[in-house]
Amino acid sequence: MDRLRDKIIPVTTLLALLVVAWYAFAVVLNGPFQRDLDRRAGETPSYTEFLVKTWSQPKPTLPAPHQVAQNFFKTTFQVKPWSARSLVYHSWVTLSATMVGFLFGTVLGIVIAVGIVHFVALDRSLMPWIITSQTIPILALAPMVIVVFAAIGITGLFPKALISTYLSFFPVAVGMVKGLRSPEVMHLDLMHTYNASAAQTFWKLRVPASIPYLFASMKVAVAASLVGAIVAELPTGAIAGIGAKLLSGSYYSQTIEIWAALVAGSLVAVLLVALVGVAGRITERAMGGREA
Amino acid sequence: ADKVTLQLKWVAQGQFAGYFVAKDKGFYEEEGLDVEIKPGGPDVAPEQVIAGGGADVIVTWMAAGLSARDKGVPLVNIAQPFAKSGLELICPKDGPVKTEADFKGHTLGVWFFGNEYPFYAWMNKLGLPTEGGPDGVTVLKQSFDVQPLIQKQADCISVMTYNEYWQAIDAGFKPEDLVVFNYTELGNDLLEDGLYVLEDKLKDPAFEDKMVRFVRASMKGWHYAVENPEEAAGMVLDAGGQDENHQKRMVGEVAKLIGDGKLDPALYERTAKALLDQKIVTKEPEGAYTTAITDKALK
Amino acid sequence: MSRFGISWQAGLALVLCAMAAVALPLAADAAFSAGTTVLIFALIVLCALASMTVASTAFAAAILFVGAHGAAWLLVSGIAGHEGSARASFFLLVAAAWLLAWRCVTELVTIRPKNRTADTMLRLIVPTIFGVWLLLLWEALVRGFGIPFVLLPPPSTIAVRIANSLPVLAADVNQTIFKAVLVGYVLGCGTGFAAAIAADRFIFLRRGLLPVGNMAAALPIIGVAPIMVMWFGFDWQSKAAVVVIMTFFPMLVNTVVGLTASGHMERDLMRTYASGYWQTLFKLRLPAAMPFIFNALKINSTLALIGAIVAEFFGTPVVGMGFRISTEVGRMNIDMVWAEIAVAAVAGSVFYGAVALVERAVTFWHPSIRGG
Amino acid sequence: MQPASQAVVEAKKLGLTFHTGDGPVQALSDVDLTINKGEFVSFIGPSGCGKTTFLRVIADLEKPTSGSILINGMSAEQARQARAYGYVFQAAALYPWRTIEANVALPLEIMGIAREEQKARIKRTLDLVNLSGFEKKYPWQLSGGMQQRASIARALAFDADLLLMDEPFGALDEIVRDHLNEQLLELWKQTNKTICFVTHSIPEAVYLSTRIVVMSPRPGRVTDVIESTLPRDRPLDIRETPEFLAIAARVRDGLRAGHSYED
Amino acid sequence: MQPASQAVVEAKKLGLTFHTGDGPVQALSDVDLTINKGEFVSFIGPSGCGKTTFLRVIADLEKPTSGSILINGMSAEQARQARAYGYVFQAAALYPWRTIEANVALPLEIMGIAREEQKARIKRTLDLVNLSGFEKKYPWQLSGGMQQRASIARALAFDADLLLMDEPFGALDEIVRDHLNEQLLELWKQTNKTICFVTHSIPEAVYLSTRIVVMSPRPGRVTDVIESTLPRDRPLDIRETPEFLAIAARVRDGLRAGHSYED
Ligand SMILES: Nc1ncnc2c1ncn2[C@@H]1O[C@H](COP(=O)(O)OP(=O)(O)OP(=O)(O)O)[C@@H](O)[C@H]1O
Ligand SMILES: Nc1ncnc2c1ncn2[C@@H]1O[C@H](COP(=O)(O)OP(=O)(O)OP(=O)(O)O)[C@@H](O)[C@H]1O
Ligand SMILES: [Mg+2]
Ligand SMILES: [Mg+2]
Repeated sequence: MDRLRDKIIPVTTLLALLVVAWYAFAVVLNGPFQRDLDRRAGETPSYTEFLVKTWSQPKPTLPAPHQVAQNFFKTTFQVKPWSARSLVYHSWVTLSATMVGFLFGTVLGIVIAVGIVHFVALDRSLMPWIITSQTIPILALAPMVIVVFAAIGITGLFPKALISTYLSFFPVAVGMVKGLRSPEVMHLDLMHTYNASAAQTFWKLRVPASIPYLFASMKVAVAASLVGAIVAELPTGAIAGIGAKLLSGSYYSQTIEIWAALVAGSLVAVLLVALVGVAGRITERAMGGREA
Repeated sequence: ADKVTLQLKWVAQGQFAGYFVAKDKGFYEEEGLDVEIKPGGPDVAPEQVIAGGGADVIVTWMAAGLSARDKGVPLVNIAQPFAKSGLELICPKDGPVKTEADFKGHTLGVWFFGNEYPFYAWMNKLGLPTEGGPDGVTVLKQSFDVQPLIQKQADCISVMTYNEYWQAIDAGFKPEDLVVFNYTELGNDLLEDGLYVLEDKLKDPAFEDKMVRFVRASMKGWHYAVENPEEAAGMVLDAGGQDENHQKRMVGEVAKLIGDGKLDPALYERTAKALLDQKIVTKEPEGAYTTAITDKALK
Repeated sequence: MSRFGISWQAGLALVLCAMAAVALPLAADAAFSAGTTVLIFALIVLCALASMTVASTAFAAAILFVGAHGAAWLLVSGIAGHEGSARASFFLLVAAAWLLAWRCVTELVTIRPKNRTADTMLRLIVPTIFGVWLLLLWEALVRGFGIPFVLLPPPSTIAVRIANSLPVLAADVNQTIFKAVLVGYVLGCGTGFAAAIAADRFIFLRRGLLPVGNMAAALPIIGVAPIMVMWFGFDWQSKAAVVVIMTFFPMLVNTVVGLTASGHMERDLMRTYASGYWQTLFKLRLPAAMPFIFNALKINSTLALIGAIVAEFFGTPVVGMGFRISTEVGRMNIDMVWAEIAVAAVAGSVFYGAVALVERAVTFWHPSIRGG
Repeated sequence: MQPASQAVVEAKKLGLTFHTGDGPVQALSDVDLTINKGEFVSFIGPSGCGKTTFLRVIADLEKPTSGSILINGMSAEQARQARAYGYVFQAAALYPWRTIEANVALPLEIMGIAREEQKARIKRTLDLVNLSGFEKKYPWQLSGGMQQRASIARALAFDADLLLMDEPFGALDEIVRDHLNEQLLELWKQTNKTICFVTHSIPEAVYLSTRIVVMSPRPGRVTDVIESTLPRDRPLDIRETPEFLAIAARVRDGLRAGHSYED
Repeated sequence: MQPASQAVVEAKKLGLTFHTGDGPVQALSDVDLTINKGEFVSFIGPSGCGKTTFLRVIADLEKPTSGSILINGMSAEQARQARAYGYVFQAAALYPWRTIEANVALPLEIMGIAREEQKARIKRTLDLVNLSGFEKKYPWQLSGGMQQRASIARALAFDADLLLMDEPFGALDEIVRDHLNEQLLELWKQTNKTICFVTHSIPEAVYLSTRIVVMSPRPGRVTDVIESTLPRDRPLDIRETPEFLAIAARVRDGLRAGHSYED
């Protein structure tokens, strides 16, 4: 896999640059408060002392990378992975809801797209409302959804996955409507001359033609799904999951913990998007795809 | 055992130590109760949860409770563990605000989501408009931490004595660096954490009896927590609380606010009046509390 | 031709009517007079029968339209004030009326009007009927089952609330949409696009930026919003920053994919002209990428709105749609919450519609627009 | 007039106008034409005169805006639904995600033909167009002419009674073209198919057809219909006979009349 | 051998192998060919013999896997960057979002030619291919032949010294073809361009060329190079002269030799 090796250098370079910028930002953002502190304490630290101080505040505005890394390392590797203090545990909780939600969302999105492409009545009546559905601020509804489900005794994975589904079906639906309608007119005409049924045209022409659109939308959808799962974890009382970590971190201004959780969330996201990407590439290769 | 579901106003923390203790130490069990404690969060309105049938009893602030009652959720206060208010407004000493007279033209951080009523009542009393401008104050909807103070986005921010105040201290402010406006000391306090149930359920004697036992056990838990803050903090942590030191301190601070559990009618009147003045409730609330439960429970 | 004969919707509606007749009365208390009850039954049964016998599609649709909505109107207005008293019969009739409306829509979409205005009208009527029924069902269920209004208010009270709070809503829309959303959307889509071009231009960046972009995309708003408030202050700028972050990634991904969408021969053609990178980009690859780019613009138009509103759940001045939603939940003014949601939905749909219109104009050549 | 049972294609006063952004384009006007079972009819005419459009109307891919068309006595739509014809497009229109083999198999899959039979037909038709050995290649791995041949194989595998072919041999060299011309004639004689064939080559049209329809553009219409007097059996060297050359000359004259540039 | 300054295309032992999923395909092998300035060279051969591939190598669209190629004494890449040639593809390759006019304008825009000049050239070349009146149409609104003509116009508007044309007249009828053949010859005589021309029509190849390269497939190679003895001035009826027919016969023989089916 030299493709992988090709990636490592650029990614690390870019990350290194980010880290440097991050340290600089940490000074800029933590600086004013540190100065206030020093002034109240009547100290006048040297320049280097000041730098080090801005990078080692217990509750900094922007924690320095090494602070986040330490916390991340501690909560990932130095505690049992299934304990409530472990980021692995929280990531897993979120990941499972994300995957279930993403699965439902993708299926739902495809089903809706198929309906819209095949039935004029659906195209005309459903599409505007699907769009409307996405303009409803989900975080406003999430608590109500969770409350309603909790009232009828459903808690845990399912309500969270539902929110994920809600966020992730839309990109898939929009992308697939486009993709399923993307075949060349001549290719459709060909099917027409065979008097192919709608199902045959669908499977033999529309589906293969929509594959690039599907995977592009699925990448967006899986990220949206993760956001959904995290958002849905907030009103459940901050018990488990990356969302819960973020929330409890923010109650106590534990910025370092917040950032560690953010890093965990991002890693999960990268993992998911990469998985979708690999699946996409495999599919394309299997379809005789030509190098772009 | 009889099942009771308690919906908290916020996440598991020292603020609710009494209930966790009562559950952990088996006080509920002794009363024949099986209590489930549901933590809340920033977007969970306990009033909504109880209206939806998701809880039997909730912890909320009187102002929010009365407001919900006005909107058609017939909540009734059955006990008031918090006798005093923990709400404060703090400002850095080197900032522009030192006394109430300095508020004019400055930005004040306030919590919303049902926690804003005491602030508006206070400003009402001071005669300060809250729409900004040089003669009024600019209100900032504040997050549940002390960042606005650190970032200097607000000149003063809201804190709870038992929680965010200590975050400010942790962040490097010393007590002498801060100007503190304590709502209780200024006589502006509105009733905070109380226990509320739905009025029609209370008509059922079996439910009433359940609540009597619940309140009794809960207050027992509170008294235990007040006496053993360290141990109580441990139980909070077991229930999902975060940050050990912080929880210990919180239980200690909360202990200072706990009363005998009975509602003080004078405070109730003040709360009701403040809400009426601000037109948060449209009509004088009636039957919004009962002393029947505490009378039976706490002899 | 095949117009005559039993449509399953109308048939089923008749069956439901029969069941409803057995299960009378409609409500436990005196919500419906005998006259109203008879009228409702008559409307549904007669329209269902008539729709199966008249010859013209348009006429049948009109009859169904009147029957379905007349009956629904009587049912919903009758139950108002008697919440929670509805019995099975009530819901059966609601379902029957809904089936007629469904039938009405299926009839309507088969009409191919000759002139343009009639066609546009039809295109508007169909989704409107769908939406009206969404609201009617909501109203009927909430009132019929007597769901507490603090959990879910019926659309009618939301409408009243909207009418009564126009100035507040206007101020919120101004704060959230005209400042945070628009600025954030333009910046987010712009930077996403620029990043995609940069990634396309420099292999090094493409390999590095995409994975890092993925990470940024997943930064959940909940975590980002407070940080943005720290960095950009509590006014709309921080919300715009959140919107930028949310809209960046979809734009990046779609543009990168879109840039590979041009055909091989088309690209070879450009090579034969020794066309420079930028020329190939502007003359071939960007036009070919447009369907993908618009895909992102459309997805982002809704994401931007969600992002801005959610970001306002954190530090804000006391105005804005997100602020209003979170505070009014705390105050148990759920109807106000829904009023804001309704306004958000309308604004979002208009936004999306505008983008879709531009898309039609720009990618007129794409098979999906040309017809396929 | 022939008895209706014999007429495979019957166009009456057929007209078709496209509405484009800058005004209407009359692609066909007043086309009257009857094609009987077993005929081999070639269409020839300047580019843009409506040959493709006429084939598309027969195939129910365009709806005429005036006049009527009947296929086997049915409407064009019914005929399409009865899978009455095979169509070779002017461009190859192969699906890029299918191998050559799978492209040829496409119509067979759609008609639900058994696997074994599919395999046999694919082999036979690919042999016919001389593409054996390329079964597993993807379209973009073939040359232009090979793609066109694959698309011919696809239409032949279909095996319908009516074949509509739009410049099928345009991208092929003379030798292959001769070869395929012979093969096509052979097939036609054996199976008694009806074939509508668009071409630009006058010799090809004369060699293959029983009737040659000459069209002219703006608006597209039929200007001449030439009956061939050649026998059914046609060796390649019939193309040098005076009879053949006479017909070819007549076609050329008809064609030239429809053109605007005469020097 | 000619002096190097004269050679426009110089291929030495050129070979190209494609690597596909199921093994390598040798598209070109051991091609030695020098084309001098002002020559008109036609390539003819069975489909799949590597004609397109050879043109693509000249155009620097494929890299040879062995041997070398020089264009105007430069490498193929340098020549491409110097915009040494115009290319007409086997398929039209028009951009669907541009009108015909704008499609023809494309190379001119890229080369930064002034607006006025662009307009003049577009008008001239569209007239040449008889497409005036269709300037504002989109490609999908044109017939196949018209699209092909638009793509020829695009290459001619470019006005490079070397023209690479891959079956440009494949989709055109005889009359238009004759007309365009004459026009192309005229252009060539006047401008002294060098033209590489792929065709399947033997008469066309003979009529146009100063040299005819016959190729054969598997692996693609040059089997015969025929110098034309026809004069530079060629009226259309030169095609009936014995000299012409003799050359045509030789080409046909060469072509037939490369084919597998002889009956
Ligand atoms: N989809 C369309 N929209 C608008 N005009 C069209 C469309 N299709 C074809 N035309 C026009 O109709 C006329 C006839 O086109 P048609 O494709 O039938 O020509 P043709 O005889 O097949 O030509 P060729 O030999 O070049 O393929 C042309 O003038 C063309 O511009
Ligand atoms: N991209 C490719 N990948 C693999 N094989 C290819 C590719 N392009 C062409 N070939 C193969 O190379 C050989 C020569 O192809 P080329 O396109 O040069 O033929 P041609 O002489 O132009 O034929 P035609 O007259 O049919 O256009 C063919 O066998 C073809 O299958
Ligand atoms: Mg055509
Ligand atoms: Mg070729």
